[in-house]
Formats: sequence, C-alpha cells, structure tokens
Amino acid sequence: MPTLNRIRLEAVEDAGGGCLRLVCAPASLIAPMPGQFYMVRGPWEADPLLPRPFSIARFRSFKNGQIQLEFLLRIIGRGTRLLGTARAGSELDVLGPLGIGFEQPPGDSAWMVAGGIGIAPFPALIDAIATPKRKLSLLVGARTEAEIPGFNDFAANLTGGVEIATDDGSAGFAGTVVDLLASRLDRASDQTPSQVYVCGPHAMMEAAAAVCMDAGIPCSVSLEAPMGCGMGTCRGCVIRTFRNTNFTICTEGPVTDANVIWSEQNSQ
Amino acid sequence: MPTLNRIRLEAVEDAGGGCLRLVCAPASLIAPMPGQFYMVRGPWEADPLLPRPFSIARFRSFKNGQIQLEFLLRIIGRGTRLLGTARAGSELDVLGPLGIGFEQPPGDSAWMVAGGIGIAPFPALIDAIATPKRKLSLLVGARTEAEIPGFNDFAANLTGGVEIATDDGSAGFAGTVVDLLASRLDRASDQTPSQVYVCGPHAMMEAAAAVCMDAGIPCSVSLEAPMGCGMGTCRGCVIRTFRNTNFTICTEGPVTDANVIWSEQNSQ
Amino acid sequence: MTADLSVRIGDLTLRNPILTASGTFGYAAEYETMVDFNKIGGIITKGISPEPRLGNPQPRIWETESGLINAIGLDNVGVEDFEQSKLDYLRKIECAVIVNFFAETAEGYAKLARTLGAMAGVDALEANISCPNVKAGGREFGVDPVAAAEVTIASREATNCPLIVKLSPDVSNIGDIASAVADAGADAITVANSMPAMAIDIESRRPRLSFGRGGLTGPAIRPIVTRLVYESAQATDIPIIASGGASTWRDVVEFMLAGASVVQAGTINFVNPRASVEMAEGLETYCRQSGINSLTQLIGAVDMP
Amino acid sequence: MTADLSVRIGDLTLRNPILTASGTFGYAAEYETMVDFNKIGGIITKGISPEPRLGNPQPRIWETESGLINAIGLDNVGVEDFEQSKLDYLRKIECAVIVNFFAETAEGYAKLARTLGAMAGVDALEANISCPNVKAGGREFGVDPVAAAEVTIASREATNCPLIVKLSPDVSNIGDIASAVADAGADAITVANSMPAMAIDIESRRPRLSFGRGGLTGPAIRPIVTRLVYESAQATDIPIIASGGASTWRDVVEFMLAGASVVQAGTINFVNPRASVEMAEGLETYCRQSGINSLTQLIGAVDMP
Ligand SMILES: Cc1cc2nc3c(=O)[nH]c(=O)nc-3n(C[C@H](O)[C@H](O)[C@H](O)COP(=O)(O)OP(=O)(O)OC[C@H]3O[C@@H](n4cnc5c(N)ncnc54)[C@H](O)[C@@H]3O)c2cc1C
Ligand SMILES: Cc1cc2nc3c(=O)[nH]c(=O)nc-3n(C[C@H](O)[C@H](O)[C@H](O)COP(=O)(O)OP(=O)(O)OC[C@H]3O[C@@H](n4cnc5c(N)ncnc54)[C@H](O)[C@@H]3O)c2cc1C
Ligand SMILES: Cc1cc2nc3c(=O)[nH]c(=O)nc-3n(C[C@H](O)[C@H](O)[C@H](O)COP(=O)(O)O)c2cc1C
Ligand SMILES: Cc1cc2nc3c(=O)[nH]c(=O)nc-3n(C[C@H](O)[C@H](O)[C@H](O)COP(=O)(O)O)c2cc1C
Ligand code: FES
Ligand code: FES
Repeated sequence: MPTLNRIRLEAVEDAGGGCLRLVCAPASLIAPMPGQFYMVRGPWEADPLLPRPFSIARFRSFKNGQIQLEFLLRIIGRGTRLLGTARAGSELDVLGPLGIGFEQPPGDSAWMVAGGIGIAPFPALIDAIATPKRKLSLLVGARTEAEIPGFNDFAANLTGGVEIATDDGSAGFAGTVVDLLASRLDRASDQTPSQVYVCGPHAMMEAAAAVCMDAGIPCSVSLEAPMGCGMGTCRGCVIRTFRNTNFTICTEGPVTDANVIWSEQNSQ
Repeated sequence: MPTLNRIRLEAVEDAGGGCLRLVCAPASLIAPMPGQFYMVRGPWEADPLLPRPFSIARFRSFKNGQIQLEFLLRIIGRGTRLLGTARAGSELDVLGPLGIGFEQPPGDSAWMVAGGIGIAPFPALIDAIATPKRKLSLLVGARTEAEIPGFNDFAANLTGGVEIATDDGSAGFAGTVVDLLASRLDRASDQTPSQVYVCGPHAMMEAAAAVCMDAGIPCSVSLEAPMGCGMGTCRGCVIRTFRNTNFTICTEGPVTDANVIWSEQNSQ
Repeated sequence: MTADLSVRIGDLTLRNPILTASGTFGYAAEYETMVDFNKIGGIITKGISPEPRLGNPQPRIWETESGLINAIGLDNVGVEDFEQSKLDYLRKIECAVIVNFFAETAEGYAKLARTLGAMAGVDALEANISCPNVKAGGREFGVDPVAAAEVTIASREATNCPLIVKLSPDVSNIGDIASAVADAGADAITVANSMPAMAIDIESRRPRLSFGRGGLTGPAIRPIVTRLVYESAQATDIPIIASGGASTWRDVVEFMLAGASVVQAGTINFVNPRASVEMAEGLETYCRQSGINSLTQLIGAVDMP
Repeated sequence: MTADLSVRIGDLTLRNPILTASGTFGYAAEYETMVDFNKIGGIITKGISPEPRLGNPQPRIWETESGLINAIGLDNVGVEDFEQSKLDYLRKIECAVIVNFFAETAEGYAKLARTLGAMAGVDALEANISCPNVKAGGREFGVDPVAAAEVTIASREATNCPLIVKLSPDVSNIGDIASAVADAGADAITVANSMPAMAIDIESRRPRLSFGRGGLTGPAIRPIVTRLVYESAQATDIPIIASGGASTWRDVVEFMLAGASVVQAGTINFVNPRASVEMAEGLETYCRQSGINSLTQLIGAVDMP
C-alpha cells in the first residue's frame, strides 16, 4: 500500500558511472518489495512539475521498524539534475512503494541482466533472493566502461559472478548485454538459470526476452514509460501488449513476465 | 556598466531577524556603488522564472582586482525561499551592477532610515561614506523585534548611533521608524543631518520624504517595484511621478532624490 | 465554528467546492488509501465513451515547464464496464460522483447522458465537449456556440441528472459559448479543459506524443484559465467550475474571486495525491480565519479596475 | 564550414533567424554592453504608437509558474520621439531593425506604416494586432480574419517596407487568420503574442496588475505557441515567425521543425540578456554538427503522424 511521505535526504553520493545514490533518512515506512518503485520529487517549485519514478535500489529495515530507502540514479534530464544538486538535509516527497516487484526465482540459479542504469533495482533483489545455495549472476551492459555504475557494494552475494558487456569493447564482452546473455546461455548450458531478470531500455528488454523465450527460460522484465501518477490514474504509462490489450506499467508492472507483453508462448 | 556573471556561492548565513546573507566567492567583477543592485537567479529550472533584484549589501575589493559581493535578504516568497536553500558551492547568475546608487552626503552627518529589510544597502553605504569626521546614524524599524536583521557587523562606523523602532514596542521606540525619524529631528535640532537616506516599503519612504521635506533636509530614497529586466527594457518597474512623467526605477533609480518622485519643492 | 463551504450544482449539493478533475483521478478507487473522500466535494471520473477505448500508443505524456502535455486518447473502460466494474465502488464513497462523458455526435451525447444519468450512484454528469486528444473528441462542439448548445440541449433532454458542460479554452470569446450553454439548459459550466499544444523531439523530429498534439495542463495555464473563468462568470449566472492549474488552496480562492463556484484539482493530483484534500482543508481554514461564512462572499468578489 | 543561417522576410535578409521580441529589448541601446548585435538576425523595437504613451500604473508585471503576466500598457516614446531619439542609434547597429507598431484603426495603422516605413534605418515593420493590455491595442483585429486582413491591406498599401503581422494566440483557428493576412499581402506572420491572462491577489482581492488582465509570456506558453506555429504553417506559405516561450537553441529548432522560419527571443531576455546570442550560436553549432547547410532542411520538417 503506497503512502506519501516527506523524507529527509541523508546523503547524495557518487555511485560511479555518472550515477548517484540518494540515501534517505530512516523513516516510518512500509517496506517495499524489490522491483517496486517510488515517485520522487525534490523541494523545488513547479518546474519540473511531476515527480520522477525510481526503483528502490536498496533498503534497510531497522529494529525500531523504520525503513531506510536508497535510490540509484543516472542524471539524464532536468529532474535528475536537480536531485543531484539537492543538499543533504533537504527533503524529498516520496510516494510508494508502487507497482508489482520481482518474484523469487523458481530454482537455484538466477541471472540479472542490466542495461545501463537498469542495474538500479538489482541490489535490493539480490538482498531478497540470495540464499547460500543460490547461484546469482549479474550481467551488466553499457555503451562504454565509464558509464557502468559501481557494484562492489552489492557484489558479495553474486556467487555466479559478474560479467560486463560494452558496446565499444572498452571493458568485458564487446557487444550488447543481450549478446552477452545469448552467448552465456550457449556457453553455460549445464547451468541454465531458473529465472532471468531484465531491466534496461525497452528494446533491450524485448531482445533479452526473445533470447530467454528461445531458451525456454522464464524472464521477468521491469518496464519503463513516462509516468504521471504512478497510481494507474493518468494512463500515461500504458503500453499495448501483443494481444492488443492495455498494460498499465505502474500498477500491473513495472515487473512482469515478458510473455505478458510480447508473446503468447509460455516459457514453461 | 552591468555584466552577467555566474558566481559561486561561498556561504549562506543566517543574518538574524529572519534574514539571510548570501556571500559570493570573489570574482572578476566591476565594483558596484552602494545603492546599486543586481538581478540574481539561482541554479533552478524555469520556475521561478525571473531573477530577483537585490541591493548590494556589502562588497570587498581584493588586491588581485577581484570583488566579493554580499547580499542581505528576507525570505518572503518563492525566489527568496529557494535562494535560502541554495547550497554553498552552487552557482548564481548575477547581472549588475545596475541602476543609480547613493551619493556622498553633502555635509558631516547623515542618517540612514531603514524599514525592515530596507537595511540591506546600508552596510555598503556606510563603508563608502564613513570618515573620521562624519557622524552616521542608523534608524531601523520593524513590526517587532524578532524581525530586525543583525547590524553588529557594520555598526562600528555608526558614530551617530543606532536607534530602533518597533510597531509593537517590543524594542526601542514604539511606533514606526518614520515617527522615530520625526521625533529625532525635533529632539536633535542642533545636529540636523546633512542628508537622510531612506530604504523600505514605498509608503514608508513617501512618509519619510515628507518629514525630511518639512525639515528642509535632502532625502534620498531607494525605490522598489517588481522588476523584470533591471535594464530599462521591460517597463515593469516604471512609476508615475507627481509631474505625471514616467520614472524607470531600474535605470533612473533605484536611488533618487525624493523630490523627483513626490514634490516640486526643492529641499534646499 | 466551521464555515459552510457547501455549493449547489442543479439539484446536487457538494460538501465543499473541491472536485477532482476527469482523467486525473481514475475511478477514485485508485486513491482509496491516499485520499479521504469525505473531505472533498466530489470526484469526476475519467471520460466515459459509448465503447471502451484503448487510447493512443506510447508516448502519451510529456512534461514542459510547469506543465504537462497529454494525449491519452480517452483510454477508458466504456459505459458498460463502467457500470459493471467501477460503479459499485463509487456508490460507496461519501462524496459526489460525477461522470465525465463524451461521444461523437449530439445524439451520441444524448444517448450516453440518458444511460449514465439513470444509473444509481451517479450524482451528476460532465459532458466533455473539448477534448483535443482524439480525432473525434467533441472539440468541434466546444469552439462553436451553436454546436455547444446543440449538444447541451440533446443531453439536457435526455436526463434530469445535474448536467455540467466542459468548455474549450482555445476560443476568442468564451462568454458567448458559456451563455449559449447556459441558455441551453446546463446546470453548470466547467472552464476549461487542457489547452491544445504540441512539443517536438528535435533528435527524432517527431512529436513528443504519438498523437502529434496534446493538451497542456498544470500550473503553466492557470493564469489563462483564471481569465477565462472571469469572462465566463461575467457572461452567465450558472455556476462556473474552474479547471486548469489549481495547486493549492490559494489558487482555489483566486479562482473563486474570479467567479468560480467550484474548483477542480487535476494535474496536481499527480504531484501530490492528497492535493484535493489539502485544498479543501486550506479553504476551510482560510474562510474560518477570514470570517467568511458563505462562499458567496468569495465567488466573483474580485475588485476589477 | 559554417552553415548558412540566413532567412528572408520579403526583401529583407536576416543574417540568422533569431530576433529579439518587441517589448523585451527596448530600443536595443539598453543592451549594447551585453549583446553583440552582429550575432543575431535583428531586433524588434518596443511597440510604437502615433503618440507617446505613459502606459499603465503600477503594478505592471506579475510572475506565475514559468511565466510572466504583463500589462505594461504599451508605454512607448511615440513615433516622433522614436525618430528623433532612438533611430540614430538603431541605424548604427549591424543587424536588422524591425519596428513594432500599433494604432486604433486601420487608417491609423496605415498612417504609421507609411511614416515608419519611410524612415531610413527601418528594415521592416511588425504590425501588432494582438495586444491584450490596452483598451484599444488592436486585439479586436487579431481575432477576426476579416478585420486582420483589413489592417494588413491598409498597411501594405501604405509602404513597401517588409511587413510582418503579429497575430493573437487566443483564437480557435489561427490558420484562417494566417491565410487571410497572407492573402492580404503580409510578408510574414508572427505567431503569436502574449496569451490573455489574469491573476488575483487573494489578500486585497484585486488583480495583481493595475490593468486587471495582462498577457502571459515565457516558457509556460511555449507548447501552445508551438501548436499555433504548426497550424499557421499548414495554412500559409509565407514565413512564420515564432514568438512565445523560446529559451534555448533547442526551442528554436523545435519551433523551426513546427514550421517557423524565424524565432523571437522575448521574456528570456529578462532571465538572460545574452539569450538571443546564445540561441543563434547554439543553432549554428547544431546545424554544423548535424550537417544542415540550409534552414529549409529544418523548417516544417516535423514528422507528424
Ligand atoms: C518504474 C520506473 C523505474 C525507474 N527507475 C529508475 C532508477 O532506479 N534509476 C534511474 O536512474 N532511472 C529510473 N527510471 C527512469 C527515470 O524515471 C528517468 O530517468 C527520469 O524520470 C528522468 O527524469 P529527468 O527529469 O531527469 O529527465 P527529463 O528528460 O528532463 O524528463 C522529462 C520527462 O520525461 C520522462 N522521462 C524521461 N526519460 C524517461 C525514461 N527513461 N523513463 C521514463 N520516463 C522518462 C520524465 O519522467 C519526465 O516526465 C525509472 C523509470 C520507471 C518508469
Ligand atoms: C532595487 C531593489 C532592490 C532590492 N533589494 C533587496 C535586498 O537587498 N534584500 C531583500 O531582501 N529584498 C530586496 N528587494 C526586494 C526583493 O527583490 C523581493 O523581496 C524579492 O524579489 C521577492 O522575491 P520572492 O520570489 O521571494 O517573492 P515572490 O512574492 O514569490 O515574488 C513574486 C514576484 O513579485 C516580485 N516581488 C515581490 N515582492 C517584491 C518587492 N517587495 N519588491 C519588488 N518585487 C517584488 C518578485 O520579483 C516576483 O516577480 C529589492 C527590490 C528592488 C526592486
Ligand atoms: C492525463 C489527463 C487526462 C485527462 N482526461 C480527461 C478526460 O478524460 N475528460 C476530460 O474532460 N478531461 C480530461 N482531462 C482534463 C482535466 O480534467 C482538466 O480539465 C485539465 O487537466 C486542466 O486542469 P489541471 O491543470 O488542474 O490539470 C485530462 C487531463 C489530464 C492531465
Ligand atoms: C514586458 C513585455 C512587453 C511587451 N511589449 C510588446 C509590444 O510592445 N508589442 C508587441 O507586439 N509585443 C509585446 N510583447 C510581446 C512579446 O513581443 C512576445 O510576443 C511575447 O512576450 C511572447 O514571447 P516570449 O514568451 O518569448 O516572451 C511584450 C512582452 C512582454 C513580456
Ligand atoms: S503512471 Fe499514471 S497510469 Fe501509470
Ligand atoms: S525592471 Fe525592466 S524596465 Fe525596470
């Protein structure tokens, strides 16, 4: 159940790769599910007007019941620029948690595939699904090495390893992260994941979903569209599924099985 | 000659009385004259849209030719609120120095009469006109004691003393600062000032000007009106004089002899 | 002592003059956990059409300076599903339920007005004759006094339910249209709707919205809508409902001074889902503190030169 | 290689398509130390009337969200003093000098067009038929195709100087007015002017501006003006000059894609006096980097659905 809260910003940190981390002060909040998101707005006047959607990147629950939220964001436009210049101690309006988050993987291994800032929801997901038995891998793609946000702070549970893909070959695999996903699936047929989680640009997610479908692996995607309300009312984030029905990303997503959007075929 | 500069904000300090002091980093600027003003805008988007006019409160000239500007402001609306939350290190767009400032007093004593934040231009004026011989006095009025900005940092040269008037009598003289001016002129006929400088709300300045005119003392006022451009082009700040001519505050003022606006009678 | 903030639209009495605007509050249930419906005058549903509509493809919204352009394309469940799946909830909430609707012809409006007006739980109807975001969204009716009157007469004859007609802002003389609609039997007029607008992505050279154009809403347009409200109030005696850019209770008072009896909270719901409640509470406090015990002391009370 | 950014308005060639808007740039001399006039296409003077005008009393401007409402009341020096005290300076600056003017009747426009058009140093005229801020500011001409054409014909017959006609934004179909004005002989059309608007001080219950209403300008209105530019460009082949909310070179490109040949920098001059130069420089860089060597590759190139 979402609530609207004014929360103090505890820190604004450089997260590497041109991204930044907003750490909120602990507050009496409902704990989110990984993959859920918040509509966030800083203490400015009417421009920018709307709050901006950000996935919960990580959160901590304290003994006193308070929750500390953390967002990871890439500065791409006016809203994110202003958030980046916010001063620690200033206040954010935070509406959430919103939407549907990730589910537990059905088996003992799962891969996370991130396109650029699509890495944002995965720290929280890893915290939630890591077990001693589970092999978790992270595949991160970016145009170039300099655009990859740091992941050392949450890499400990990535027992399946981290692989990087860069379009320009400046680090790791030379190519898109979807190419990397495909080649890794070929390579590692013995350890086919029970679930693939994908977050990134729309076209990248569609391509990743197709790869997973071919391989018969369940694929969750975290969809994105310009959002007005985050609550299902403005109808701004609605996309058309392959069935020619509407899918409201903010309430039916952002996380959904890829087949709901792109394919009749059930991966099972 | 005004220039447009992006200047780093060195500090945002509490100036007492609900006011704050913006201290800019030294920069290569033209030195202002006391009573001149700047159009100031912070690093936000299109709302608030226009820069806001502020008198130069104080400035320092460094050996390397750099100038450090200081503004004193009262938080009254959207723009001043945002300036108050600006973080040291952020940048301001500063257009100026603009308009016509104060002139030297014709004799050896001068009084400054401030209504509320009208105190802002006087530190710079005092710095500019103080001589060992000159007796300078400051009369400050406010609704209540809590709204009087601090003046200790520039009181040293106020050899004629500081007097306070509060509407509610919570400090000093009980009444308006114009009443205080009138009573002090009665009281101190032996030491009638050679010049009175007035800055405050429009009606207060008009009243103070009338008192000075009756007493035959030259009176300079620093006028105020909503400003768009500060350069004489938008015509937003134009007021009508008693002669039914236009007076463009931003270029013909803000400082002017009170008689230009309100009275044919020359005080001499 | 609390001020009496109630207002009447035809037979309907609103607890207070704050409504949530069509298309910005869904079918109310979405905000159940966020908004105490007891605190506002009423809610206006998303625009209902004879058939369900999927609306336009992505992108549907684009933000501009202090404004939002949308071309949702009247994505709605259609009248049948509205009755079946949305109305039960709306019957339970304790504020007025106003159904916004549109059709492609005057007969279409009449038919829908008859159907919706007869549904238990529907307290009033708002005929949208001003949607810029679909090829046939009624806009041609909203810019012409004769056509606006036709739609109003047709809808009026079809139902006894209080009838509000929602006008277009992009006209040279809104007073003419307001008085035509009033004469044709509307109980109130909503002034106005989103302003026809457009934004272009300079990289792709395509409009920011799939539909090409869209409607501008939010604080950016409030000064224009305030003027339209003033002009409408000068032209007619039926209640004016302001819609466009209201964000705070101060804006509510401003609209009322200009001549509005009721004010809609629209885009601001996205910025702050509790905005409508905060407006109502703020207005209440303001009236109490200013000794206003009837809104008639505010409505149209601007002191024009 | 630098791109050729020149554009023509009638016989006049502008170095580049950036003009400063009337009323936002004085008589140019005010910005001498700030703006390199060699870098922009031209400047448009404050609106000149047959007689000098003092304009409206205080307050004359009021800021709203991302916008500015003004009711200056066409405070200007009048045609005589303009020639005597302003024109000498304008003759010396190295960009086009366009004189904005207005009168109360079609004959008044014609008379002023004749006088101003004959002055050496005046490169073009912009007839303002859309000022909302005076009782007789031409606005009645701007909302009616027939009246707009009348003023245009009268002015056209009075002078051979390139003639621009500046239209009102508050019309339902600007295309009709644009084509009427084009047919009547205008060399170009400015789309548009400030939007009629209003704001009220809830404490005093008086309008924020002494005149009551005013005109809204600035980024708030840009999406509306972009749509008006697009519609005007669809309706006529003469050059469209966009005026409303442009702040950066990106906005310039956006307006050109919508159909503008020229863009005016208005309110943004107050925010940043160098805005017009920055727009021109930004456009130049953009064209160079995008391989655009003629503005015809941009003008009207939006890819509408
Ligand atoms: C469910 C969801 C979760 C997200 N999580 C994250 C996250 O954790 N970290 C992160 O950095 N980004 C995330 N994004 C993207 C983020 O919301 C946009 O980058 C941000 O809104 C851009 O705002 P801006 O003002 O800087 O950009 P501007 O371009 O100035 O914004 C203009 C408008 O476009 C919209 N917009 C622009 N780009 C996007 C985009 N890619 N997706 C959606 N709307 C867009 C904005 O909301 C705004 O209305 C998420 C988006 C969604 C929908
Ligand atoms: C020449 C000059 C020098 C000034 N010097 C100082 C100074 O040194 N310190 C200081 O605190 N204030 C000074 N002021 C007043 C200051 O400019 C306003 O307090 C400030 O603009 C308010 O901005 P806001 O956004 O907080 O208020 P808002 O009320 O939100 O502003 C809304 C609009 O009204 C205008 N406005 C509101 N109040 C005033 C006012 N009193 N005078 C002029 N315009 C107003 C604003 O510019 C803006 O356009 C000066 C004004 C002028 C004209
Ligand atoms: C996303 C969105 C959807 C809208 N849908 C409708 C609608 O279905 N019917 C209607 O009459 N108005 C619709 N409107 C217009 C609003 O009801 C309102 O009149 C307009 O937004 C102006 O008010 P505001 O500035 O307060 O938002 C919509 C507005 C927005 C922003
Ligand atoms: C303070 C002010 C004064 C103006 N005076 C005139 C004028 O005298 N004649 C005219 O045609 N337009 C005048 N305008 C309108 C501008 O020329 C321009 O068309 C309008 O401001 C929209 O553009 P903008 O949003 O870029 O400012 C004025 C605008 C402002 C803000
Ligand atoms: S963001 Fe408004 S419906 Fe999804
Ligand atoms: S502030 Fe623009 S003319 Fe004075």
